[in-house]
Amino acid sequence: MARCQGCHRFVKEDKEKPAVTAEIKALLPILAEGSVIEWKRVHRVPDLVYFTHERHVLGGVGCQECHGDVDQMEVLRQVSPLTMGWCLQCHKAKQAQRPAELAKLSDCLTCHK
Amino acid sequence: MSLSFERLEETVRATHRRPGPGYFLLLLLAGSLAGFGGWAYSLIVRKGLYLTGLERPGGWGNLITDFVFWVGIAHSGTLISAILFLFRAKFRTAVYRVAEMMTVFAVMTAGLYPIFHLGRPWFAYWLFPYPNDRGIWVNFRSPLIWDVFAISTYFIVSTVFLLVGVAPDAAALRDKATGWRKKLYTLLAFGWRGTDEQWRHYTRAYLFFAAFATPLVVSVHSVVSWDFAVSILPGWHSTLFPPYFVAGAILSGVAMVIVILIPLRKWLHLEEIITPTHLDMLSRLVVLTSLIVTYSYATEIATSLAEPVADPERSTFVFRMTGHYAPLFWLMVTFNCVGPSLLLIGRVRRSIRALFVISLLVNVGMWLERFNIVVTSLAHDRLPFMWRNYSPSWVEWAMTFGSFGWFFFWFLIGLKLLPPVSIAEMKEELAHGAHGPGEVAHAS
Amino acid sequence: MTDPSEKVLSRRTFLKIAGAAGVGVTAGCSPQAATQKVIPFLIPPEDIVPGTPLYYRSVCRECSASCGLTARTREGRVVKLEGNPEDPIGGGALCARGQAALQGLYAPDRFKGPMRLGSDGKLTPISWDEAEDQLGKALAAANQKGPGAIRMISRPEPGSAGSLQTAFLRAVGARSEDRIVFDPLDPAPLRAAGGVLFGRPEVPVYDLTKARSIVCFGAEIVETWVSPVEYARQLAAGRGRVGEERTRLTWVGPRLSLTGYSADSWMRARAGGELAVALGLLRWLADPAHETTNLAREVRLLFPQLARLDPAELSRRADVPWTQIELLAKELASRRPSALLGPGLSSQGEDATQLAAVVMLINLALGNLGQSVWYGLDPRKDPSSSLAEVESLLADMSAGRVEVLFVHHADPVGALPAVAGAADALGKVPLVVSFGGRPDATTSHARLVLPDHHPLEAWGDASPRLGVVNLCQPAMTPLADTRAASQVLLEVGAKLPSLAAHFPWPDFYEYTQARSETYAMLALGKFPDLVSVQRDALQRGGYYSFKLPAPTDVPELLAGAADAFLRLPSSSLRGSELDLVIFPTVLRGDGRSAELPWLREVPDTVSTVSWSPWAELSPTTAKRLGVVTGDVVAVSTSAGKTEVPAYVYPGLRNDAVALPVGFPATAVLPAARDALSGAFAFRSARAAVSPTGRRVNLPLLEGSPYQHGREILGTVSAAAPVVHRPDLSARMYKEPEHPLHRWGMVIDLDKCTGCSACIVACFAENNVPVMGPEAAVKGRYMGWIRMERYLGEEPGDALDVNMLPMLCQQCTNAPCEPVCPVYATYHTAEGLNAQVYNRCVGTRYCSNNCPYKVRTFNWRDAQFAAPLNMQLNPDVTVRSRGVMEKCTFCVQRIRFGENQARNEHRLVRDGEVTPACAQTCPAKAIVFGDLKDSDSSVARLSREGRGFRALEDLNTQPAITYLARVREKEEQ
Amino acid sequence: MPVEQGVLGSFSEPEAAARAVLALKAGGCADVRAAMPAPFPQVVAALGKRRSAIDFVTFPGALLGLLCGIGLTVGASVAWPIVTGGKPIVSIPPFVIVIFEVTVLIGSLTNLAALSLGTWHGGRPRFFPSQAQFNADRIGVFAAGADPTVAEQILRDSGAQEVSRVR
Repeated sequence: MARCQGCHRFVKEDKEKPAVTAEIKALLPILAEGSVIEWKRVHRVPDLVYFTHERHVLGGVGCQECHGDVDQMEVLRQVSPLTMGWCLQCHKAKQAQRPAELAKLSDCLTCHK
Repeated sequence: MSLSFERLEETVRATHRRPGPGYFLLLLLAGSLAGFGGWAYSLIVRKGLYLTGLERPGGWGNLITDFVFWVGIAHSGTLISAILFLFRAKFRTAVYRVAEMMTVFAVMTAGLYPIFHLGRPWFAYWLFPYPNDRGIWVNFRSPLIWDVFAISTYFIVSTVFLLVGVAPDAAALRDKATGWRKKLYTLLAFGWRGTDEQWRHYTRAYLFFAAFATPLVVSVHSVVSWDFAVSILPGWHSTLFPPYFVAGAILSGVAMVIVILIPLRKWLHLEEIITPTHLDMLSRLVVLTSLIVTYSYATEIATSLAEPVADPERSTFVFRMTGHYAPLFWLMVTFNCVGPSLLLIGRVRRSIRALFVISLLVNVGMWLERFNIVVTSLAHDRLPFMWRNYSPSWVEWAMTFGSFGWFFFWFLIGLKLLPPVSIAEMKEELAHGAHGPGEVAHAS
Repeated sequence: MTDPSEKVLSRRTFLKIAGAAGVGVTAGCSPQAATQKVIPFLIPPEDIVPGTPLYYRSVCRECSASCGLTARTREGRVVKLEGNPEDPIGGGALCARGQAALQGLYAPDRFKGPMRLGSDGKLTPISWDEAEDQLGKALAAANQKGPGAIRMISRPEPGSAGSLQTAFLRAVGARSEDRIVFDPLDPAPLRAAGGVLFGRPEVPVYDLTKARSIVCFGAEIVETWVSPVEYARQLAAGRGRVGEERTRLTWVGPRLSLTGYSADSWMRARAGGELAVALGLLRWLADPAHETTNLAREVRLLFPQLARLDPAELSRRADVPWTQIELLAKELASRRPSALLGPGLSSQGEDATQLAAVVMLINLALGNLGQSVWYGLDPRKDPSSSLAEVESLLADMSAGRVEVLFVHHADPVGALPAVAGAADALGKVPLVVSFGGRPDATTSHARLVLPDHHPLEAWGDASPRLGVVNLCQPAMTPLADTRAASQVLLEVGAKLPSLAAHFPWPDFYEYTQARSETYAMLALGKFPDLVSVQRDALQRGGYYSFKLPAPTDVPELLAGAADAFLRLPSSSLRGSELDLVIFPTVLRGDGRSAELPWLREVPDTVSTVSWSPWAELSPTTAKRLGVVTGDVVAVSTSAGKTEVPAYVYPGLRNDAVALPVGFPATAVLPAARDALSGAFAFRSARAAVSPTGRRVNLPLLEGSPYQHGREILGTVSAAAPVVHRPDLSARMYKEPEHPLHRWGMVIDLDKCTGCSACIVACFAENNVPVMGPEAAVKGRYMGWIRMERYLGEEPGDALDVNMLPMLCQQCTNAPCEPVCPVYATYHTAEGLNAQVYNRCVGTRYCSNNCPYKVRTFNWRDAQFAAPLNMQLNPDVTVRSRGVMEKCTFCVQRIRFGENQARNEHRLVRDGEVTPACAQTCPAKAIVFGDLKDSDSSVARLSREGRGFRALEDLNTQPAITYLARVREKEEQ
Repeated sequence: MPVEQGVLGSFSEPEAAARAVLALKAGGCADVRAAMPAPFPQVVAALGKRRSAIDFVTFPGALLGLLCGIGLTVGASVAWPIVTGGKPIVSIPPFVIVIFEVTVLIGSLTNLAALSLGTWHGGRPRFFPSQAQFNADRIGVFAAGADPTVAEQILRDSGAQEVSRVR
């Protein structure tokens, strides 16, 4: 939040999307008074899944691959099912490229500990 | 002809007459017993398995014992109807229908336990191989999966076997029945008209059913025995188990048939059809299987005692015979070995009362046998530090007795819907004697 | 004034965020669809990255050893404690109590804020200002009453807190003796003996790595004696090898304690006979006839007095054959240097100082001083007061001479024998102020409760030894409205106009900082600028300049000092009664944290009892009384009577009954004391034991204590240095592939002391649930590691006790795997036996088929009463009801290590990954690593001749190799 | 099903019915049909029909079951190879058990299907004047398309309780 405002505070208003600008403006006072914002949670994997963005980002998985074209969304929504099958088809595909090295991609303990 | 066709049909139809209060009392008793068991189980579902007496090392107890017991009971039916059919054993005709009904309901009972004893029964469907999003299947190396296949196959096949046998009788009943019974028997008769064409296929198909069912009977309890034999637990890990279990299953099954038939023939006035000769034959079967079981006990104990003193195998059997559970062991020996051997004496065998008591005790003994195998072995594993004795909680007992309630509930209902003896086959026997359906001199 | 820990370190701010870490702590069941709110950081603290751990160094305050520790925090909450490798005392390890300190932080019964005892006799919350005002007024009033009206009873505070307390008391007009330092397990006799013999009233520092033979006269070095982690480490350093080089340990005492389990021989002296044994040894060694080489001159001169002692009488008193004493003496004469330790709690009687002195004289005689025994390292900070002083305080209290009594983490009511009457005395004091964080027997008498921070929330420092200052810094913001006790003193001081001058420091943090300058001076001599030095010290965990002095620096025996000690005290008459032996246990310690769930859940290694006290009786005695384990027996002494369930234990003399320290022992102990040191005499009473006829289900883990000839554990000796192992060359299937790693473990049974630290560490790391006593009785203990304790087959004679830490063996041919119908357990490419909790349906077949019985089943949903749930490790799933669970070699730590390695584009280095158990093992008996890398330490050790695997003949091919215990046959 | 014309005789004794059947055949009546409460061997023999061809359905059914069993076990194990207990991914002995069960299951279900098809409407769309008693205590013999007078005579002679013409 603070990080975002670091820029947003100063960028010039976006003439095409006044609504967005208004939204952003509305956030400024909140930051000032330091009260909390309750964001609605959109993406969620069950607690029995161990997920880190780190490995996926370092593994060269683009944000859009899972989160969709967030930059195009007026309101954020979940585009991918986030089911085990969905995770696996990507994992298996990646694993097929370098089977020996990426053996763990189809190991249960990679996501379930 | 000792007994005319009409007389026969009359006697059978008589069994379907509106039952007296006694019947409904029994039904109520059975139903409420089952209900109580069900409620006890609901506690486990809601609160967890800590309500049982299970612990570490005793991961299995009453529930698995019941499971094995009921699978055992389920054996006699198909044995009598299929194997004896192939062996052309005459005495089968009068009794096999009851036995088959017993089989079906016993499997219905047994089949519940694999689900009951799960920690997370709501995931029981994971035990079936079905294509799923996660792309993960079942482990076909696990004896529990063999169970799933064996039990479900056995259930389906023996049900089909039962209904196919019923079809011609249903036709016979249909034609004189009225109201909902007419509807029911029309359904069960499956468009049966008794033409030579139908009989032509029927007799052949029946032979095949028998042929399929026979190895199935042997396989099912072998599979159940492998639940234990395949493990490495002293007292479980034994190549003797399959034959030993099958024999035991037949023993308990036939004993159960006797226990049920004796009151039944009185109550339904089937004395003319189910004669003392039949009971005599069955009791011989009991003696035979009891001897096999006795032999198995002896072999097990002898081989284990041949081991050096420190050997876990030996230790486990010594524990069985002298340890915390010893009384149960000796009761088991008395009921399964000593009791039936009395039937070698003709007088005892022919005394209905004696036969009834002995058979009843055999059933108790067989339950104890399974308890002995399951519990004592677990209680006495390889690391003495982890020895611990299991004792069932009231919840487990409730579910054990509940299972009897459940079984007899269905059985009582079944009696009033299905003909308790095969009319067609009886007629055939009456008309000619020697033959069962299928065994017919064909022109071709 | 706000609490310094918030002011100074906002980054420790605990964040109330709903799962922003994105890692779960709920059950391994199907996902919940409920929409959630997320409250991310408005302004992210610079150090906290959700999902990554953050470490702070601090100090463990569970006993006076004060080991340094490292607190691992996640999202601002401490989730695990580990030893601080830079601290010379703990050396990177923590004991069971140290590991459990974490639960003290999250204990649900912690006081939430200051409270006053209302007229209705209930504690009612008040504000800090009220509390401090009331206290200030009371002090001012009491001040008028003259000296002795204001008293304090405190646990040892060898650091800022202690000095501040002293300063404060002086400021409010109290005398120095008005501050009682209360430490039930304080080794006062050692100080006294040192004082008399050498004019050095100090606790000597031992270096057991130098000692080739160690003799413990009831000194429980594994349990609680002085510095257990350090001494367990040093003992183990001399173990794990065959032959002369291996340290021999002899245990002298009526009961085979946990320390005794590590011993090579047990001299079963009767209770109180330790002194006779010690004198016997000294006499033999000093005897010119035996020509003991280079015997200390001053000891040789003592022979005339020693000669007056009749060996026969000595051996009669000890009830040990003289030949045995001779044998030990010969061993000591030849194996130099050695270390003789004592007394310990179980041998601390009315003659404790004499025993300590004689033992020290033997050390002197053998030239151990300056080799394995050192004086001059005791910082002499806050030595505990004698029982006499405590009793005089109690007397003053009873007499109404005490107006205000501060109770600072001391529990006299709980720790002193009931006959001391601490409870009544407290009742007589108008204002009892307790700084206790959690309810205990003493705090329940407080009029004013001012809950102190948990050490993990507070600033502080402790100097257990010269050259060692462990710093205590907050690892997270306080959970409740608590306030550092020292802070309160400062604030009250500042409030009193008369005293304000004495307290220039704005808060306790400044106070410690001010002192740290002197620490830095001592540690570094000169240094550039204080700030960087302080930061560095905080990161390292303290100021360390500890080194052993030069061997020349050994104390001189004062002339005639020894004489008084060289005769046997008049023998106590022996009736039909039994000697009452009080022994400490690792898990209970001095009792200050004995109520924590982990410490109650984990079974005691010796008795395997959890959640209950027990009275040990030898099989013979038990038979005589007609009791078996679980029967309740009545134990009565001159001081009182109590009823305890019996545990039949072959490791106890027939003429003794043994009770663990604390309740109910306190109910039967007389308030006897050692004349010279004034230390409390635990070994002073004789007890009559009788069956009550009642019986209880004693929560017992052990099934059978014997191996029944199954040879589960191999042992080796110099003669036969290799364990016999079955030939498993025949293979039915080809070994599964392990392309990258094959994780494995080696456990050295010759080093393992059975101290249970690994077990508690495992509870903490893996969210292992505590199931309570009912579950324990039913055999539903959930610990992933259990200490299997096997006694020698034939009870009575020299028990060779074997301990087998049993955890999942991660078999290559795991019997548990093929029987699972749903693939919930399988063999990973890294050689782990995986358990997928969310796939498990709970058939329990795997557990049945596991020959090691190391799989535990969740019979019911585990309870983590708030705020205990804050401790849960977010990297590990909390298992739901109906699921099987077991050790995974801390797969989350393995993955963490592999992740680091991947980020640096390399493979995991040897020693980079350590499971919680291996990390905390004081004896370093557990080694973990990659078996594929043939020169990793684990691979090398697993090739040792002592190596064997549990139930190897089953061909399960475990990944754990045990190194056999070394047993030299005692040459007769 | 069209009503065919012919003569129906009902017997109480299997032997009588058998005699009638043989007589009718001898009398040049090609198509003799029977209905009875049980497959009385004498009658069946007299009719001398081929043995049922149900074998040719059931046996392939069992084979299909076998293949399904193999496909299921092997396929599922290879789809996601998971090592358990150091045993091979495709471990034959355990699979055999499952394969056997599947074989029996599918085998007997095909058998059932074959039976129901074969006996539908009395087996092959052939007319038989239905009378309840043929399921109870009488044996019906139906001479289809035969010369009524002759047939009637033959039936009477061979001891039919009652004889009726169907048209």
